Amino acid sequence: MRESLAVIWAIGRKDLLLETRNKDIIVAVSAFALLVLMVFTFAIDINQINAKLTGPGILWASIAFAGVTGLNRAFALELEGNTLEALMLAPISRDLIYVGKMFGNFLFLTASQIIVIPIFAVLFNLAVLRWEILVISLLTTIGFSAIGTLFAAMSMRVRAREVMLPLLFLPVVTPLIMAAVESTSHVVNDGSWPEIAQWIQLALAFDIAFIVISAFIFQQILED
Amino acid sequence: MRESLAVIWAIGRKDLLLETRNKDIIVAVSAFALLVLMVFTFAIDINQINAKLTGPGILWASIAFAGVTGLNRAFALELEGNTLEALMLAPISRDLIYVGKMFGNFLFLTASQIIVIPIFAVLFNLAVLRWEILVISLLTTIGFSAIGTLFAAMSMRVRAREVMLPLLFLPVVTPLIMAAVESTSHVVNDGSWPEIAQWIQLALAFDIAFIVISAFIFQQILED
Amino acid sequence: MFALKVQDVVKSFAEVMVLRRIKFSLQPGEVAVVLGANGAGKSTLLRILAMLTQPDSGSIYIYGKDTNKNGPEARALTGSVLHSPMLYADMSVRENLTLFAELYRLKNIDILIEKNAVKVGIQSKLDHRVRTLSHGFQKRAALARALMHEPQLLLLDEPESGLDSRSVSHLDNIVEEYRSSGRTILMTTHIIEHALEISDKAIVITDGYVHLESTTTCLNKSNILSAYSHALPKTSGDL
Amino acid sequence: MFALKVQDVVKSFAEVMVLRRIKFSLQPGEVAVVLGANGAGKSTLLRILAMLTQPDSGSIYIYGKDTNKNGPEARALTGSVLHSPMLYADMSVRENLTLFAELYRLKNIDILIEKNAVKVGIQSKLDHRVRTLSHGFQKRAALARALMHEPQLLLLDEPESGLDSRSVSHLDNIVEEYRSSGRTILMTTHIIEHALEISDKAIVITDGYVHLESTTTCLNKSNILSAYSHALPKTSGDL
Amino acid sequence: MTKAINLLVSPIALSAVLMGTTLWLIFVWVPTETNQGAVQRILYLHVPIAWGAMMGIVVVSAGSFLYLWKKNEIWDRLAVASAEVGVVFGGLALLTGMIWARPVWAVWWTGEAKLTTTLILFFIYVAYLMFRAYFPPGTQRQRLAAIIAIIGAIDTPIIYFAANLWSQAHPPLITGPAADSESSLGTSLGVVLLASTISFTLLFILLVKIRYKIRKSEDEIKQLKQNHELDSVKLHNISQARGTS
Ligand code: HEM
Ligand SMILES: Nc1ncnc2c1ncn2[C@@H]1O[C@H](COP(=O)(O)OP(=O)(O)OP(=O)(O)O)[C@@H](O)[C@H]1O
Ligand SMILES: Nc1ncnc2c1ncn2[C@@H]1O[C@H](COP(=O)(O)OP(=O)(O)OP(=O)(O)O)[C@@H](O)[C@H]1O
Ligand SMILES: [Mg+2]
Ligand SMILES: [Mg+2]
Repeated sequence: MRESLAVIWAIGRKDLLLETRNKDIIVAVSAFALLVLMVFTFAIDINQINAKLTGPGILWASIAFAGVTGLNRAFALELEGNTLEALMLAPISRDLIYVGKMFGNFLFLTASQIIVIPIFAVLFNLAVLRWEILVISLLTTIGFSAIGTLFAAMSMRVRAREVMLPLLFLPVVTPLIMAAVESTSHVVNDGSWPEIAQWIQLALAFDIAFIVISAFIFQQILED
Repeated sequence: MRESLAVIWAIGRKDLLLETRNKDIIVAVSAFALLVLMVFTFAIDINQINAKLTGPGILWASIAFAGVTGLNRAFALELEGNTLEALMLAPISRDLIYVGKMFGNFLFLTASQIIVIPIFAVLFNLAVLRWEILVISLLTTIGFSAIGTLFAAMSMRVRAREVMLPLLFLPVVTPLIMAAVESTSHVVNDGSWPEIAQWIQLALAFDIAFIVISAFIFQQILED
Repeated sequence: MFALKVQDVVKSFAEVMVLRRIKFSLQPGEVAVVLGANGAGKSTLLRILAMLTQPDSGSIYIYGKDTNKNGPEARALTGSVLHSPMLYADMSVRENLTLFAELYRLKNIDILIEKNAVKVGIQSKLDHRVRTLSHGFQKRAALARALMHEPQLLLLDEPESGLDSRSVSHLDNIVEEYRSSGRTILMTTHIIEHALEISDKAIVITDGYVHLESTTTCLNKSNILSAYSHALPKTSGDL
Repeated sequence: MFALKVQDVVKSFAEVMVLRRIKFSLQPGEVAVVLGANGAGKSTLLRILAMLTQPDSGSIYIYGKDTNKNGPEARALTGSVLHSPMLYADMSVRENLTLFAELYRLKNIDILIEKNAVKVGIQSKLDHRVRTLSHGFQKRAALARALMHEPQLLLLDEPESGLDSRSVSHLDNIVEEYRSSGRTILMTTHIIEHALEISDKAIVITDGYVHLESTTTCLNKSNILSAYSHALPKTSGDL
Repeated sequence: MTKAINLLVSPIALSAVLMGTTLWLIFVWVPTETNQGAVQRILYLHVPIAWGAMMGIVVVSAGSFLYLWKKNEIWDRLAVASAEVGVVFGGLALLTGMIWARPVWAVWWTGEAKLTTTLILFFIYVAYLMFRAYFPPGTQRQRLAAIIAIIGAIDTPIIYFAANLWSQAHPPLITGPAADSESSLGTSLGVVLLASTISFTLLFILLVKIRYKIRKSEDEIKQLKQNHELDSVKLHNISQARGTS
């Protein structure tokens, strides 16, 4: 067990090291997410009335796209000088590689949200810095990294990688996105706790379901 | 001149060939754009009232993202087994390489819009299949491919390519996106021609400016 | 027990059948070289032995471990250097080696790294990013990566390509060390004379099967080259 | 007029100065080989000559054309095969060659392709996707790409690596053909004996200087190897 | 194994007859619905087709699961075949639905749960098939595709649940399906709906079987080619042995 943790940590840390090496990409991705926010604020002109209406949607859509981009990178890293094969040469069960990458992605997504959400709060001046949001964004991030890592790994050997990943990823995570959006908008509209809770429960159920599945099937993916 | 055209055509055709080789990625990218649309329809709930309000923004935001993804691919193609260097070995001025790639991207973006816009019309049931839209989408596409190709080429050497491109691209094309969004929403709200025209003029000016600039500076980029 | 036992390995890509019933085995301490014309299937075979590619059929035993059943154990016994260096371009050589040492759960890593760096002659570059290394130094780094966990079976795909004569002699020393310590090497190369010098056994692949398998003592370059030529009525597109 | 004239070329990456005042010239019809230990700067030099990398200073003339002033003409006279094959992995060899032929504005392309395919021995793979080719065949395809427009100056970076003995002899024929037809070749390699056989002139780079430049008639392997060793008191990290 | 599938599948003739009668029932026998008019007849196509689309993903995932478990080609073929049919049914469900929605809801599309679910389901089908098309051939492709299918199947109900919650959260301005389908028809609606559901289900099975057979023969051809090559090797080895002895 301790050994497995060591391996997971080694891979996850390596990802972070590389990311920071690559001109701290985390900043870049958050900047990207912010840009997406910007584009929307231009595209859909925000005023106090519809800020509450469209804000949450825009926030989570942006995070979702930033997420896809980040995931694509996480495996693009392994593709250059196909180092994933080097990982596969190591005498470790392939689940560990998965969990390691997932861990890396999780850290990555979290980092970018820590930057994006406060700025969103300012731009849309919505009070989203509350613990409910913390919970929901945590759940969303977990779900994203579980599914995302899985599909990113799958679509890696596909030639149209950049496109294949969102194509697999987005439909599957829609419940998660819905949950995030809805609970957020309940929060910003000071909805009652039960209203929020039902969505958080949904997200929770989704996460549990897919973490179980993915840990179970990742084995299948890597071996050629 | 004829020779230059031949070269441009050779490069553009090659891109298309490769795309179609990768099992018609155009379809994939359009599918992606549609997904983006879908994500928004969840994120921002569309009803008859705010369809006209948010619809155009969502449409063009989606196209912008699909565009970024496509551009990223266009140069990812050249990176694998760095074939761009092979192009640079050829005794052709480097502008031609640029125009060739731009041509390829243009075809690509156009193709995906041909698929996306009609479906948008249905999903949001807005009557956007009109010649004004044709004009504006043409102008937008030209602008996107001019700037996009330029920045894609620039960010290619950068390690965080996937992120760098949107970071450069989106801010610069914001005027174009605004023009597209505004004119589209004027169209769907049966705005008067002058209202639409002013935005189309903006887009036109933007395109001319950037085609000139980029053709001029592309030279600089490729040389190491 | 055999160090490596390959039984009826078959592999085909789409229409072309590349490996047809490959079958051979190596004793511990044996240094074998896989020869064959371009496109014979050498790299494919090595990738299969390294467990990066699944054969269509057939089975492989590494020191008695079935690669299908207990992959991890088999992988722990194997070290591979294939065509691509398989290193993270944006990490230093040292960081790369540290990472892989951790994945192999090795103890006192720093000493190990220094030791192997000397073996392959990359001490001077340990703290350079792999991206900035010349071709030959990347090759050396990859070799160091494969040696770190002192595998019982070493798989090398054209190891000498890109190496200058000094590091080729490094390589020869490593081969000698392996032979004397009773460990096993399977390598491919196109430099036949050199191969015959350093190896005990030559395996020539032609048309996807072992066309010649013999000790190198009684072989010379022309024997080998004659074995390269087709033995079967030429089939579809392969070779 | 010189086929190639290299004047005081200097190139440094970040802190390390890789090439310091490289200076030599080739006559038309000369076959020269650039030798040096790993990391000596051979590939860097070839990339500069191929106009893929800008030198920090110094100037290069290819058949009198200054590479800074009239790049396109200079590029038209040059053909290069560097470490990576530079081919589109998802197009067939034929499609690749056609594309580049068009970029070089060649006439009746199909015949050209057939001709060069035979020269490098890739006829059988012309319609295979490059991705599916073995290492050696990719190398051959790259060579064909560089030969198509019959360049006056051919730059080859370790051309024989990955080639089986049959295609090495193909390579030798090409070299011979170039020499006899008064065209020029500059190649790097690590197989010194072979290099001395096929080349007229050897240029050894050490510590970023041309440490030895001489006709190969009066050279043997040991001369070369001694020239590999440092000419200066060892400086920072560069070798 | 194939026997089991044969049992499942009844011959073309039966399905043709059934489909014929169904069409007759739909367009001749059943009276026009009063408050929607002729459009409403599309329900008899729409609902069974939508049901087919739903059934599809279940079959695909079941086949995929069995493939992962038993590692038997048969199940993979079944999965692909039903995915191919399923995507068509999904598309048609969307299409018929939208054709219907236009007159009765005055829009092509709403955020109603069933609609959303169908749409995403359709995307999942597309992703599944596209992945199979993109990925380099081999057993790995089948394994990964299977995983996608299973995930998709597990996801669909979650999506439906979420979409339901969601469309409650924002009640669409126009009533969704289920609105006024209680109508002047009474039992005859039920009869026709049942009939057409049966015949569409049959059609589904039939199409799957056809696609399945095509796949099967493709694989067999590949197998034959391989065996041929291997035999040529055997022959060679024998002849070599003779030569040496
Ligand atoms: C899984 C997908 C779907 C299923 C299972 C489904 C099922 C049904 C069913 C059973 C009805 C009969 C009325 C009721 O009992 O609810 C119905 C009605 C209807 N469906 Fe769907 N449907 C699906 C997708 C769609 C789609 C994609 C559309 C198009 C936008 C659509 C449009 C309609 C319309 C317009 C009605 C008539 C509602 C009314 O009577 O006012 N449906 N659907
Ligand atoms: N992914 C693939 N798809 C299709 N064919 C492939 C693939 N990989 C290899 N091949 C084919 O398999 C055959 C053997 O390839 P392999 O790389 O093993 O040859 P090799 O012996 O290593 O040749 P070389 O000496 O050139 O490295 C070649 O004919 C090649 O075309
Ligand atoms: N992009 C780069 N950044 C920093 N240093 C580099 C870069 N490219 C090359 N170098 C350094 O330049 C030196 C020469 O590299 P080069 O590839 O030219 O050597 P080489 O003679 O080709 O060696 P080899 O025989 O191994 O191919 C090496 O020390 C290398 O570390
Ligand atoms: Mg090989
Ligand atoms: Mg080099």
